[in-house]
Amino acid sequence: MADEIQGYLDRKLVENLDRREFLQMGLTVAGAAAFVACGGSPTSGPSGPTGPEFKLGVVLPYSGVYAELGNSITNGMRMYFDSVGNQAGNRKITMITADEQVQLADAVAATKKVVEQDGVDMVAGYVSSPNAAGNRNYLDGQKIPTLVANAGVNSLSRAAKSPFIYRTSFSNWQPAHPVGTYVAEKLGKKRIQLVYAKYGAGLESVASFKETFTAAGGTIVGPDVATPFPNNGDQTPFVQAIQIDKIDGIYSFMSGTDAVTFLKKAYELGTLTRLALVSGAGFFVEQDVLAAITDAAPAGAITGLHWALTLPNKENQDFISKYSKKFSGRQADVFAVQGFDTARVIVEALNGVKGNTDNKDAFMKAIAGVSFKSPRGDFKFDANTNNVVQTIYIRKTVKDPKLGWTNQVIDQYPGVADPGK
Amino acid sequence: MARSEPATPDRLAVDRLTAGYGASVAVRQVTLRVGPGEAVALLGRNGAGKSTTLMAIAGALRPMAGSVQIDGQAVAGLPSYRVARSGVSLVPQGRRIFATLSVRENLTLASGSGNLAEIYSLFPALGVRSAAAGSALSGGEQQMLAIGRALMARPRLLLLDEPSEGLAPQVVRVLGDLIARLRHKMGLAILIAEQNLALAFEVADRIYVMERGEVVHEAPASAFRDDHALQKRYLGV
Amino acid sequence: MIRGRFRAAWRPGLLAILTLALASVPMWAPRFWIYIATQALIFAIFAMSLDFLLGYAGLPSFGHAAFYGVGAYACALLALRQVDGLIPLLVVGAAAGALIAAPIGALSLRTTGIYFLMLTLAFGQMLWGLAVNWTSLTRGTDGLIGIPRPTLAGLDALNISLYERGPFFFLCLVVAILTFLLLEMLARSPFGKTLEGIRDNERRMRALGYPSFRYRLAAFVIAGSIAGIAGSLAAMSNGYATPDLLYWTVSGLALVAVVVGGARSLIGPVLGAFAVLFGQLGLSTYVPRWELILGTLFIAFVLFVPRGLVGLVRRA
Amino acid sequence: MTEVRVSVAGVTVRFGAVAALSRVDIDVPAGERRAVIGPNGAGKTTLLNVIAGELRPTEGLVHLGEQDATPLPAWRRARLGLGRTFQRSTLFDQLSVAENVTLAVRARLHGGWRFWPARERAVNTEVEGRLEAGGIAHLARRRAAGLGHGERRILEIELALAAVPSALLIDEPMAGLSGAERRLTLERLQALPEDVTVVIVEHDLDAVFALAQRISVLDHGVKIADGTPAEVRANPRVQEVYLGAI
Amino acid sequence: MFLLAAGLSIIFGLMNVLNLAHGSFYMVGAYIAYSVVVATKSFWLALVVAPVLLAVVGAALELVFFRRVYGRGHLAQVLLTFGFTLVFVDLIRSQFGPTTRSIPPPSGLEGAVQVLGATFSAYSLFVLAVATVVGALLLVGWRSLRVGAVLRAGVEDKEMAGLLGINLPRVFTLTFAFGAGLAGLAGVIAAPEFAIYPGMDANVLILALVVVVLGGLGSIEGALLGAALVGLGYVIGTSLFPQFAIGLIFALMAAVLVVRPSGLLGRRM
Repeated sequence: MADEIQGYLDRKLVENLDRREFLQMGLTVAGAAAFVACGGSPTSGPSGPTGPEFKLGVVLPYSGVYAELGNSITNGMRMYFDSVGNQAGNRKITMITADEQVQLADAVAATKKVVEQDGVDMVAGYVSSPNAAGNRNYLDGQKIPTLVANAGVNSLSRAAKSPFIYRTSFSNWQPAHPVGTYVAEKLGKKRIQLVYAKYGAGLESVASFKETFTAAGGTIVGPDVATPFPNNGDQTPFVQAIQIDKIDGIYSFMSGTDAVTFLKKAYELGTLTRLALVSGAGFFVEQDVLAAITDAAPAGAITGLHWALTLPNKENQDFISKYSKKFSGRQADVFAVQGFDTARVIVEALNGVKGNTDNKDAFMKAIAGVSFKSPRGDFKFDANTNNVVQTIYIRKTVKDPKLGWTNQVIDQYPGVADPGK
Repeated sequence: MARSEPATPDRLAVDRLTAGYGASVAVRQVTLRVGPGEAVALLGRNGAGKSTTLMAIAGALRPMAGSVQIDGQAVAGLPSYRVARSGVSLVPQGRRIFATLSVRENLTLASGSGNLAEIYSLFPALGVRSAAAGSALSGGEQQMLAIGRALMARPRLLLLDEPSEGLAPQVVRVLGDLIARLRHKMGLAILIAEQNLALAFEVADRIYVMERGEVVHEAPASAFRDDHALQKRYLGV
Repeated sequence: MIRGRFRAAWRPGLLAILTLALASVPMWAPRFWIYIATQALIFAIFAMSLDFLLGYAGLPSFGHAAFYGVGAYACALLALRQVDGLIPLLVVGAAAGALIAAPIGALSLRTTGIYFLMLTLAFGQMLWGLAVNWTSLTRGTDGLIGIPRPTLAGLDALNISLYERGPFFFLCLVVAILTFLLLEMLARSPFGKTLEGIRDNERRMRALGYPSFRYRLAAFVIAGSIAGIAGSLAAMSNGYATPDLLYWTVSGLALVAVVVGGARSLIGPVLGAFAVLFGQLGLSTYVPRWELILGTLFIAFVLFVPRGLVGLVRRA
Repeated sequence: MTEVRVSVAGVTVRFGAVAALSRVDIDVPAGERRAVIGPNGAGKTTLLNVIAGELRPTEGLVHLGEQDATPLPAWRRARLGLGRTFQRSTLFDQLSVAENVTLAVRARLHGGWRFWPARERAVNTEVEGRLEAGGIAHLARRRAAGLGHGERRILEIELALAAVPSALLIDEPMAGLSGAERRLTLERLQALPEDVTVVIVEHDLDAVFALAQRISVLDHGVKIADGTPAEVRANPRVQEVYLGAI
Repeated sequence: MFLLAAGLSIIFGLMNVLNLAHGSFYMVGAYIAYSVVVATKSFWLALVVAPVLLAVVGAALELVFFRRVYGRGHLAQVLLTFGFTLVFVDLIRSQFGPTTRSIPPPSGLEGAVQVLGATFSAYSLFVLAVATVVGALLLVGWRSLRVGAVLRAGVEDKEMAGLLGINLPRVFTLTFAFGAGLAGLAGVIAAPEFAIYPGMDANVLILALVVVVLGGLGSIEGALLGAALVGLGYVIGTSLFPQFAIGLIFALMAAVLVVRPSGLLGRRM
């Protein structure tokens, strides 16, 4: 089995230069996994770490609709681990990836595989919220230190909080929350219609927006435009359901393919140009969407997110250029940042406990105490929610002469923490 | 060609043909021949294997053993369209008109070089109804259409499977005349499977009798017509 | 003494080997593989119920996941309301499956062949849509999570919990064996033979005086209730019920398992379920390009193993 | 077993523009052996399908005994005691010969729902007896799909007989049979109990005259004669369209 | 949608092959369109290239694979073609990555148009026009060309068609190629309208199957009618229950099949 995998990967490596970086990582990972499975012990260089190997189970989607997110997060992690020589606390760090895919059943199998088959010390990953939530009880029950690197479902910071699960990405509540205030107070737009993909993340995001927006005197104009998730059909009727004449703008939560088809259709129908304001959670116009729709992009859209490609701080500029160099010209995205920060939390916590992860409470405490300057700004955990506390940036979609369509930071709300209930 | 005689080969020569459906053998070791311009009738009861024999000759069934030659050219085992292109046309049992196609489409479907006007002159009724759907024709018209369709390929050998089935006696008589005319006018060789003895005798020069998948008797049509004892024995009439 | 004798004697042997092999799994297999084997067993129960429909009654249902999913939801809803007890949870799954299968069957059975396939698919997808949209009951795409496993009175005393993987595996094994025996008995019973008669020649059966529709409907409901039991087990095993369980791909995967294993054998689907699940989970957790490999395997399978895994054994 | 009269009154069946049967009246009193003859395509099989309930007549009524059976589905009519054979053998191809007959025997017991060991034993015994009587005991374990033509025809009839019908429709039982098989089949049919009503469609006139008490003649969907064998033989119209065609 | 269904219907009805890979042809068509547009900026070139390429692929697959499973029943075909869908989706992903792509509508068809007071995007109208034209052409060809007659004859009675000297294996190959080409065309046409991503195949396949079954197998008219009904059902469905328009379509199909078990214009099979 090991040889076959190795052989397969070797072939693919030669065949496909575009994917070289990812596969190189896969190579070491799968190779190491196979090696361990065969009962060998990892060799380490003369100057390498001498402690036992630290195995990190990475459960992310590498196939299905979220595969791109999985790749970005993995790249970000890889980048940070490489930068510290793949070791921390005198332990060599090995990533063991497993395909989260789309459905919960597969994510559960992937989680169990890394925990039980590979005996990992820690798990990181989960793009989709149901998958993170669906694995929560298992990880909590098995006391597996876990970092959620994307899934934003609020409950993980609230009712379903676990002492063993921390989140490095965001809660759905976070990016939306300041947007409500900003739109109502700073922009003075008081009549907003909600447009969202009807699933957990969409509902939580608009609820969070509504909270601050109405508190600041705004009115939600009904009815909501709720698209099926995912929406594989025509977006026209949903675009046409936007009541341009009665509103000052929309707040929107969609991402990926849904955002692409929606924005394209809104552009073609002229709705975008006639809307005074497009606002939303940042995913609506993140770099992946903007790259796909190019000139159908909603110029001047106001969105909230915990990162932006154009953030001027040094950490970010550094990250972006190195990322692009390392992964053959790929542009960094918010998911890569989340992966990068996740890896950094792990390294710093490992250093903090000097590589001793046997005492799980101490290790978790070390994780909770990690804070640093991330490409997205100040990063720290909230003891109350086990969720990241971070700056939410208000961004404006513009066409940059150098970067093409992107989001420019126009305001920021530092230290946004999920309320925890 | 295996034959050493220089004489023109038979139009159709079937040698020890065995065929059937799935695992069950319906026709066993059938040997028969039809000369150029000859009309031969295949008699026998329901289930004797007449249709199977014709289908196997036409290539709709793959023979399990034996050979089929058309003008000395082996065709056994070829797909039906190749057999058809070598000059064999089958008018199948039940006619199998394409019900959703018009009369004209039914006729022009065959890949042969036949002439539509010629068919319409043979069967004026078809000309009149050329735009009608196949399903709208009466039984007699359908039979005409089936024969006309077969003739469109300008065959050298015409296989007719129970053409009289379901037709009124008058129509059967017309059919008999028609087949006789076709034969003489176009120089067709004909192999006809029939239960209607009157039609068979009117058309055929020779007859073969089949029973339980085998050819059990061969005779000139005239001899068999007069031998009622034989008829009774083989056909139960 | 006449029934079923023309089938070769390979069956009992294969069965015994399979049972022993499965029963020994918790003793030697790593924990993860016990989990996979448990999933495969549950899937095998589901596939067997489909084989009963497909192989014996000749009904290619493409919406069978509906009953599986409904069973899972029924079990989940009950368990989340603090109903504890294995039997009630399994029974509610079976009942839910049967209850849904009855009207769907009554309507779908008006058609045959590919139309039946599409109609069952349609009903399956409608139920899936219901599971997604009836958020007050099902919590939509997030699904019901945190479903407890039942405690067993007798076992509790022995300090055995179904939360342990071994005991739960054995539970599934027992249910699978019971399912197999039940379906096997049904298949060999007059009822099963009647179904086969209807499959082969409905016209004849009607001429003999069999109300073919009722038999088919009965088969459909039985298969639905067993799928519901499989769904219950799945809900207990995973601790969640999501709309994914009802999605047509699950029905498709079960059909694949039946075809890969060999229809009309009841053992075939079990082998098929293991092959498909190990193929999918095994490949996807180890190899990046697993879909390509799995697809190629399917293609090769159709071309080179036309009669299913059981066909291989039969020939040997 | 109750005696069942079979009658059709004014039955017309149209397929599109073609009338397969036009206003056919045939009344077969209980216990009578009736043959229906006519050239190919005369509508004989259509008539049987109408009686059996596979085809709804465009017009007309079907009675079984005193009951109007016109609206009943085929299986209901079967439960009134009506059995039939098919022109083209329609067996249960995937099942063994014994299983085929078993299904027919059980049909009489109204159901394959229940499973009683005692009854199963009785069924099995009966099946064995029937296979023996039909001369196909040696085929018991063979799959029906693998049978030869003659064997299929015989099994076809055994299936109908196994249901012990009080009225039996038989469609061309002799087609394609060898002499020995014909004799056997004829004996099986002649051995039917006196009170069984029989409607038989057959081309083999020897068999028809050996079996039938009365004969109805169809031509182009129209009944052109009805009478004793002697009457029918003497009927000039019948001679013209059918016998006289020779 | 109609184009796809027509291709599927021809393949399905005539050849009695249940081809799940049909959606993959559509997806590949869209990706070819993407590649061609990125390389040459010409949508119109893609419109020609993709169907041709896919017809070739379809013919090759028919010759090498599908030919062997005729007569093996639908389930073997389902498994085989399901295998192909997995292979195609993975090949596409390895070539193009999992990201969503899109291409702009060809120049001249951007923007919106007012028709009868309602706003439509120009490209949507173009799609409608293409579908109508191709549908009309198909219908005309189906009804009045010899090829159409040959296909209909093949649907009705394969054996008889063979007896008339029609080379059915070749007709099958060409039919399959044509069906695949239509799917490719549908892919190209859909590319600017919808997003291009691995997985777009499965979404459209189910709908196409519904269209085919709704209309009745093996009938171009049926596919046309089915497509119209599904389209209409979808629009009505979106306005009634925006969350579950697809459910309405399935309900529609179920209702039709319950009343007419062979589809609206289908024959009994």
